[in-house]
Amino acid sequence: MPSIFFYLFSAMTLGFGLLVVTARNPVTSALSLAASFVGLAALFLGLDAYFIGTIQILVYAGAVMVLFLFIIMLLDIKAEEGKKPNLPAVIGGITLAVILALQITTVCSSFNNGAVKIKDAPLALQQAGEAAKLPTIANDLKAGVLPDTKLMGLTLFQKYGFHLQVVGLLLLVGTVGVVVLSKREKGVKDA
Amino acid sequence: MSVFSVEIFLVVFGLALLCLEALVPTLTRRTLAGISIGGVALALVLFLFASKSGADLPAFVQPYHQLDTLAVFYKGFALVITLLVLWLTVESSAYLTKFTPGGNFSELFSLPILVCVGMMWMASAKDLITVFVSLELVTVSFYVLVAFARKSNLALEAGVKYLILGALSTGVLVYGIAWVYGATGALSFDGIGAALALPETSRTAALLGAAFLLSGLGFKVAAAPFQMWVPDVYQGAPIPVTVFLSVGSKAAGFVVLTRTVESFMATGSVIAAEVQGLLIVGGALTILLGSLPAMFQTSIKRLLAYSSISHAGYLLLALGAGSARFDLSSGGVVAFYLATYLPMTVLSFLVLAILRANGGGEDIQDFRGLARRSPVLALAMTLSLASLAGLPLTAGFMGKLFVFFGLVDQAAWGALTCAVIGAAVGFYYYFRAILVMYATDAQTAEPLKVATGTKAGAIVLAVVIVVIGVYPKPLQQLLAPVPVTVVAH
Amino acid sequence: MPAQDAAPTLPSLLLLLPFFTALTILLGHKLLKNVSVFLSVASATICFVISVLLLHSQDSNPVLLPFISVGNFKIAIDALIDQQSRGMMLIVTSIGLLVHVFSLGYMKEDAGKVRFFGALSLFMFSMTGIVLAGNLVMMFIFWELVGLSSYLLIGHWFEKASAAEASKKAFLTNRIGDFGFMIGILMLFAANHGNVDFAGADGLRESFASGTLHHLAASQPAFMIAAALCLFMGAVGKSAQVPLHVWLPDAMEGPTPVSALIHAATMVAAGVFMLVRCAFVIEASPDAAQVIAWIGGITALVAALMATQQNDIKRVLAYSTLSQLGYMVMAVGLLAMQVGGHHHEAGPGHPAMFHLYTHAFFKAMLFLGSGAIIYACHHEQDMWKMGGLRKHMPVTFVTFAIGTASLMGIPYITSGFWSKEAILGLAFEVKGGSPFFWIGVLTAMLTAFYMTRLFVVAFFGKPRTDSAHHAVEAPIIMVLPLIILALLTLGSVPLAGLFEAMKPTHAEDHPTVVIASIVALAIGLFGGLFLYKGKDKDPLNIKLFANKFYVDEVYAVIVKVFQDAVAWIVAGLERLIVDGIMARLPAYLAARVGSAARILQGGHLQGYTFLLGLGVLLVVYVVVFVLPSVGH
Amino acid sequence: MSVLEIVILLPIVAALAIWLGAPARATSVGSAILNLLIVLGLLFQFKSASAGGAGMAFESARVVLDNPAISFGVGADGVSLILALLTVLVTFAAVWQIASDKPAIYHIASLLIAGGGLGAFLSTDVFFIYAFHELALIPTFLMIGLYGHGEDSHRKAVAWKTTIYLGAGSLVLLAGLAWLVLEYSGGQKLTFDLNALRAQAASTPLPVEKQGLIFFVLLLGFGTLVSLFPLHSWAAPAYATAPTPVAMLHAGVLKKFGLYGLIRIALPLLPQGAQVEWVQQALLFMLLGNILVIGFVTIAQRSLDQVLGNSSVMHMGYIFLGIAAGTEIALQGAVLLMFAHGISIALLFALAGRMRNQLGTLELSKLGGLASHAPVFTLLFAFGAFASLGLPGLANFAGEVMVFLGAFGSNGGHALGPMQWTVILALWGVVMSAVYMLRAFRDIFQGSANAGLFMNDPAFSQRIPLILLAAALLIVGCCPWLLLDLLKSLSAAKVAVM
Amino acid sequence: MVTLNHYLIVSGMLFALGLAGVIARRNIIIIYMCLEMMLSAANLTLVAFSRFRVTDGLPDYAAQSLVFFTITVAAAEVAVGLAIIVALYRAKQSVETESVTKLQG
Repeated sequence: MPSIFFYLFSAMTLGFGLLVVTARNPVTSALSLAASFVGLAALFLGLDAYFIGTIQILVYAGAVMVLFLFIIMLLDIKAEEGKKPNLPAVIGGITLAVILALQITTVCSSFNNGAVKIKDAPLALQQAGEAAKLPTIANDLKAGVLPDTKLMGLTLFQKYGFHLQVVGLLLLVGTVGVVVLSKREKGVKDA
Repeated sequence: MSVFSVEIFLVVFGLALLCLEALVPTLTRRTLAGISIGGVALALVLFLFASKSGADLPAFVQPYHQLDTLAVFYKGFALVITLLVLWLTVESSAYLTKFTPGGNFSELFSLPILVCVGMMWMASAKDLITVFVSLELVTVSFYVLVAFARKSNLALEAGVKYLILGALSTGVLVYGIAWVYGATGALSFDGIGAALALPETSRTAALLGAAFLLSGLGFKVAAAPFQMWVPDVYQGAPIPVTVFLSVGSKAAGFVVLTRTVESFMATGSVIAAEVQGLLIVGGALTILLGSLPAMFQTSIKRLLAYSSISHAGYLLLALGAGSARFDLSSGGVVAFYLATYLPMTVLSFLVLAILRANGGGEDIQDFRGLARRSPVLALAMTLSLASLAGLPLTAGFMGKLFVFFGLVDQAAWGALTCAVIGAAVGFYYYFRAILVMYATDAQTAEPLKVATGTKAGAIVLAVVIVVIGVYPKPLQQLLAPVPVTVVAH
Repeated sequence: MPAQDAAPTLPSLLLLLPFFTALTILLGHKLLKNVSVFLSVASATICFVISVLLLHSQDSNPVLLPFISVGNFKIAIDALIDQQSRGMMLIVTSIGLLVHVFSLGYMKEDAGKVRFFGALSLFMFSMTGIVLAGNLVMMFIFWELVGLSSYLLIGHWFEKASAAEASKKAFLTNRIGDFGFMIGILMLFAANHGNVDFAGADGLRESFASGTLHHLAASQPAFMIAAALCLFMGAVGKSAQVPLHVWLPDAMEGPTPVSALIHAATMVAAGVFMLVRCAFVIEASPDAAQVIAWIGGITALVAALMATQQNDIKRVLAYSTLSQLGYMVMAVGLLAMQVGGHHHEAGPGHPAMFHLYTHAFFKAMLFLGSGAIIYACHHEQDMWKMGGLRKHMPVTFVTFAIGTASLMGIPYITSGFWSKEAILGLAFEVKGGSPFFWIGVLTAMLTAFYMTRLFVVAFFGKPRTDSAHHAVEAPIIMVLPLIILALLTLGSVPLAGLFEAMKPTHAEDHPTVVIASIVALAIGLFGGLFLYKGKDKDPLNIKLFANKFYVDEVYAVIVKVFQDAVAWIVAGLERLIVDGIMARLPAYLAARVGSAARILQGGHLQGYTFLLGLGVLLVVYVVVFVLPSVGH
Repeated sequence: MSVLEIVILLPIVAALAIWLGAPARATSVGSAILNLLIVLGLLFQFKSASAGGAGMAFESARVVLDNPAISFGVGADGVSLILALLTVLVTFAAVWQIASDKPAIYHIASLLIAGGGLGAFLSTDVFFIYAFHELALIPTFLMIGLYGHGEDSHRKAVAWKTTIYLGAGSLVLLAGLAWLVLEYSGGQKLTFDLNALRAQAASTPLPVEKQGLIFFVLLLGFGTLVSLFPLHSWAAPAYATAPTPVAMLHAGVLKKFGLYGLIRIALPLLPQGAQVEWVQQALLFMLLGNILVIGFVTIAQRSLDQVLGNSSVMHMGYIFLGIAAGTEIALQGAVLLMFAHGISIALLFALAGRMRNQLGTLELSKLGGLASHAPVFTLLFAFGAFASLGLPGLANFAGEVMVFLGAFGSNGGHALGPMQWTVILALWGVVMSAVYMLRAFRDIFQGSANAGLFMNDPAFSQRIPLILLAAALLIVGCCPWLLLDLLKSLSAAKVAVM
Repeated sequence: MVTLNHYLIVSGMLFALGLAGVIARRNIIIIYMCLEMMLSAANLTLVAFSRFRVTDGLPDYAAQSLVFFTITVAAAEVAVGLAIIVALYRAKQSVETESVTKLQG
């Protein structure tokens, strides 16, 4: 995608991210987190990771954010108006963040592969050999479109089927955990 | 029958147990405990046969799992510790009944089994994706387990702290994986090792990735400077969970760390020296940060937490300063050390649990007069503390000996000094507990009510400690580099 | 040879009999009360008989018992039988026997009688050991053992604080001497390649005559001087020479028979005996000999001066003993000077030994006499509280007179005269010996003076106290030894004929010497008579002498400083510095760091997250930016 | 199961039995006597069993680990046998004199310390030599911390100081041993077996400088356990505070472990190590600290337990002198001295303990005139006291004189090097020990009895162990060759210089 | 023209931003959001790398599947985490970090 969009969406991501960190009101934070994630999703698309981008929007900007908002509402958490922010923590956070960013940037600057322009790493769809077994995928490739989702699915279910099961187990454990942690004591009503 | 089928059996068994306790409310806790312990014990037996049989893994997991000596050892380790944890859960049921809503903690008999599976998969994982998913299976379950007794504010607080810091460390871990992948283009340990040996691999990028990755893992194994969560979480969590964390989770963390470090320090790796340096420096620091504050602790649980930090330090040193001079690779030494660490930790927590069950607290002073109240337990506890302190003729010494060998062999004098200081300070805080146990001015001298089975278990653990201490050969052979899965096909 | 076969049995009997007697008494004194007393006396008698038998045996050096043997290095308990040891043995056993007998009476009512006799036997054993010793280490062993027995006997009445202190003082002073003695032994041991025997092919004597040490003495005179003086230091302690003389007068706290046997006749003479045994060492280094002679001379003079102002009858005798020992030591030094580096056959007729013999008899008798007096006067020792005793105790009077005469050296009839002449003559002959000669003469005069004083004050005039008034002659068992000793004193010159060791060396004596000594005697004698005839209190009063030149006071200060001040300071510093640095500082640091590290565990989630982040940054910093530059 | 294994395990098993309820006194005394008899039996067989006393005897080994090769190997040469004899003698005396009203842990601790000592002395594997010594750490700690003299805070402090000091020392030692084993593994697999290590040392000796370094590390480690100046500040308070049996066993037996280690491990494996100039001079400096500094410190003490505690620190200096000299005579003297000092100090501590029980104080100023009440007691004490001030005829003298002779003659001839001057200064220490011992003896036993201080002689049954110790002093003192005959192995150890 | 570094730097900054929030905020829910931000930053890095490592003409989907798993796991974590936070709120009536400072030392 044109670099203008890249800058736009990165600005969006980072800007809303900043808002998440700074907003006094949790609801604001949650919403701006969603926005930031949308920007992130756009960046994913820019990297030709259409499936991941979609997932990002669906799962994160969608489900997870709703979950957050729901909890915020449920516990109806007030904005931190009265309290002034914990100053040392703020200062510490900022310093660390700055230093970290600097460190990463330095590394990037010395990272020779990092200078590769995106057009120098073209997707040569024709010569996609191994992956192009499935007829549909083969067709898409001939048509010169990246069958991202199909390839993703192929990888997931062919290569990482086992891991998929593990993650499923994980989600189950998560569910059980949530039940265990939030079930109320029988009879007892707690505020 | 292959080891993998044992794992599948455990998964099914765990899920079945979940359903069972959900669907059959009449099921008493005793039977539930019986079933789960029985199941895991069965799994352990099956596992022993499977590992002996030398049957290989099914083809479809072979790309992601290996069955080398370490893997087999750690899988067995996970099973054993799970078994012990379930037992401890039974022992500390009084506490759990008190602090769980409705006194219902039946999930504590099923979740550990799934955690166990996760650990077993971590033990044999061949690439970072497998590591990540199984690691997260373990971690997420631990979020639940730590906060399980949520009617106790401490447990809840521990849960929150573990959640936030754990999630943070996960983020660091993933970021590290990302960079390692970026630098090497590989996600499997072999691939990483191979790529690191190539000249064109970017050193700085690899180093950045390694730094983040090791930090993330360091958190799991309670290595400085990521140890700060350990005392709080160990103290707050229920005893069985604490044991599970300090032995099981630590072991799982170390097997991954071992694999990672082995790939980072593969022959010709461009970052080997840095990684080794980091391990040695971090190990020394961990020992100091673990043992020095321990001198001031009054809660046995917190004390043991700090001790587990300093032991993590020794483990890191073992990993970093392995010596090629004896039949144990540095990973082997780590495994050996953990094997010695298991019985002593479990034993000391067991005694603590028994005291709690008899109305005691977790303060050192609650051990006062134990020698009178139950000579056997006092002797067992003395042994385990001596072993933790690393006195010869107990299991704890052998591990320390190997570490010392490694350090001397690598001429890492600074780290050696720290190790000596840590051990010397250790004499102080472990012996404090011993002194209290034998003190004559106990308020209560009435004998402890200890079930025979419990007592027997304690004795067995004590015996194990001594046996490993005077006859380490079998254990060492278990870890000898020759793979267990020889021939067979 | 038959002599060799015969030899081991007799000496070993001589050595071990008293030992086992002592041991028996030690262990079984509860069971066999007075039996043990007679055991002790019996063993003394047997020993006497044996040493008489030995008189005519040939020289030999049999090994009695093994002691230490490592590789080629051997030290055994052996017996060196030669003229010197034969003579000394006779003195020791004969006087020992007499003292045993005397003690039967003297210690009759004493509660610790058994213990006393046990210690006596122990002493006999140790003394025999010294005399027989065939090597330096063995001599050192028994050297210390006589120290022990003297310690026990001085402290016999240990409830008395003064006795306890005196015994301690004696032992410690001797220890200081032995310190030097041991160094001397070590030096000879090292220089002679691990052989410290006297006799034998590569023994010391040969080695000095022609072997290694002979050359060493030539090449390394300093080493030899040091060795000789170190050995001498042992003698200084044992024979109570200046500056280690302070213990002997205090030793009079012990029962009088002990003073007679140990602190007059035998043990104190052991120093001289040892010096003569090791004469070859001293002779190898003339400078050392000079020093030794001076020490001896000074002791002789100073002690005599002190004696003139003592009132305790036993102390007078003690100081006279000191001064006579000074004579002997001086003689040793002088003879070595005369030999002047050239080796010569030591032993027969050494003037020092000669004086030792004669002195042993008459001084023992004087002490026993004083013992009889004290016994008679109900343990009164101040001579000014006596007087007129010649009527009450005639026998004692006569014998004491003989002893005094001999000590003064009444010409031609007393043994003391001959031996003193021998020494004075030697001093006269030796090149550069004139100062010693005059010291000798002066000492002789003083001797005559203070003995007259003692004699006059104690036996003439009227009884000054009623304890003296009611004094009666001691029982026969105590008088008998006196008589025998008196005979020996008179006869000890003719007796000398019995075996060469006692024969005076140089036949003719210079008229100057004789005249000088006679004049000295006369001055002293008449001066004493003139001053003290019929006096009730001491006309002259010289604080300096009465207070023994204040030596004890000075020593007391030194000891106090070292035992208390220095020790206290060192102890304080040790606690402060060593314990501080090695123990308390590390503990403190550990605690500090530990509690500092606890602050990290503040319990605040934000703090933890911050630390975690910081940790990550640090790790990144170290790994990415530090270690690569450090390299390996 | 070899006889030495029985000797080692007997006390430990007995201790366990008592902990699990066996009659304390009967069990401990019984096992002690049994052990005493066995060891005496071994002494008589030794010559025939060990090729005329030159080699090892009664050897046997059980492999415990392959690489690093560790095996529970036992065996005895003269040195270990003499120290084993010391151990069983002192153990017998120690457990016998434990009063019947004391808790069982007194017996348990004593037996464990004894077992540790025996194990350390009779093992032929560096690992177990080290390991068994540590067995005594906890019992000592507990006994001092719980049943020590003085008020609670004081004894706890002392217990901590002792334990951590010893613990740290043994850790340094462990590092040193690890280094040693690594250096001598000669490329192939590591071994802790002493004989194998000796073979290595003989075939491929290390460069002298490295030998010096390792020896120094070992010296620091072992030295701490033997209270080598300036690493000694744990010892005196520990012995002054510890309950009588522990004081007897620790000062008498266990303390000798460090010296044993130096003689048995350091000297044979690093023959030139001790002779490297800077090492030797450091050692000489330290041991003079022991003798002179601590000598003064001892003189400054005003209470018997302190005097004894410090004196036992001081006397270590002579043994170190023997080790520093490294000549055959000096070394054998050092071993003799170890035995002698063990017996004498144990005897003295036993008597001091009895005095403390009967009189309630050990302040010299408060005591006096006991000789008239308790002649036998006085006699026994005199044996101990005069032995420790080096009186001929009692065991210590033979050892000391051999050390002095051997050290002084170590470079042969007549040169007065640092070693010779050290010997001369050390000799002055003999005078010092006479000073404090005689003062103590005079203050306690001589003079007039203080009012209210009455103590009687021990009953005959209680005398037995004490008389045994005194007899040992006398016999060895008169016939040191009895023990020296067993020490051929030392001369075989090729450490002789002269 | 955009290079890999652009993405890396953006992700790095996002990661740092998240860390800053985690440290600076006292509201545990917001802390948790920031954690999610950090995870996503990591994901961005992964995707970027996978995109720039073209193997036979296609991006490396192994890395992308890791991203997929990360997202899933993150979701599970969020669920459990929020449950715990709810439990905390029930017990303490607060989701501020100040409410969890009992365990210390």
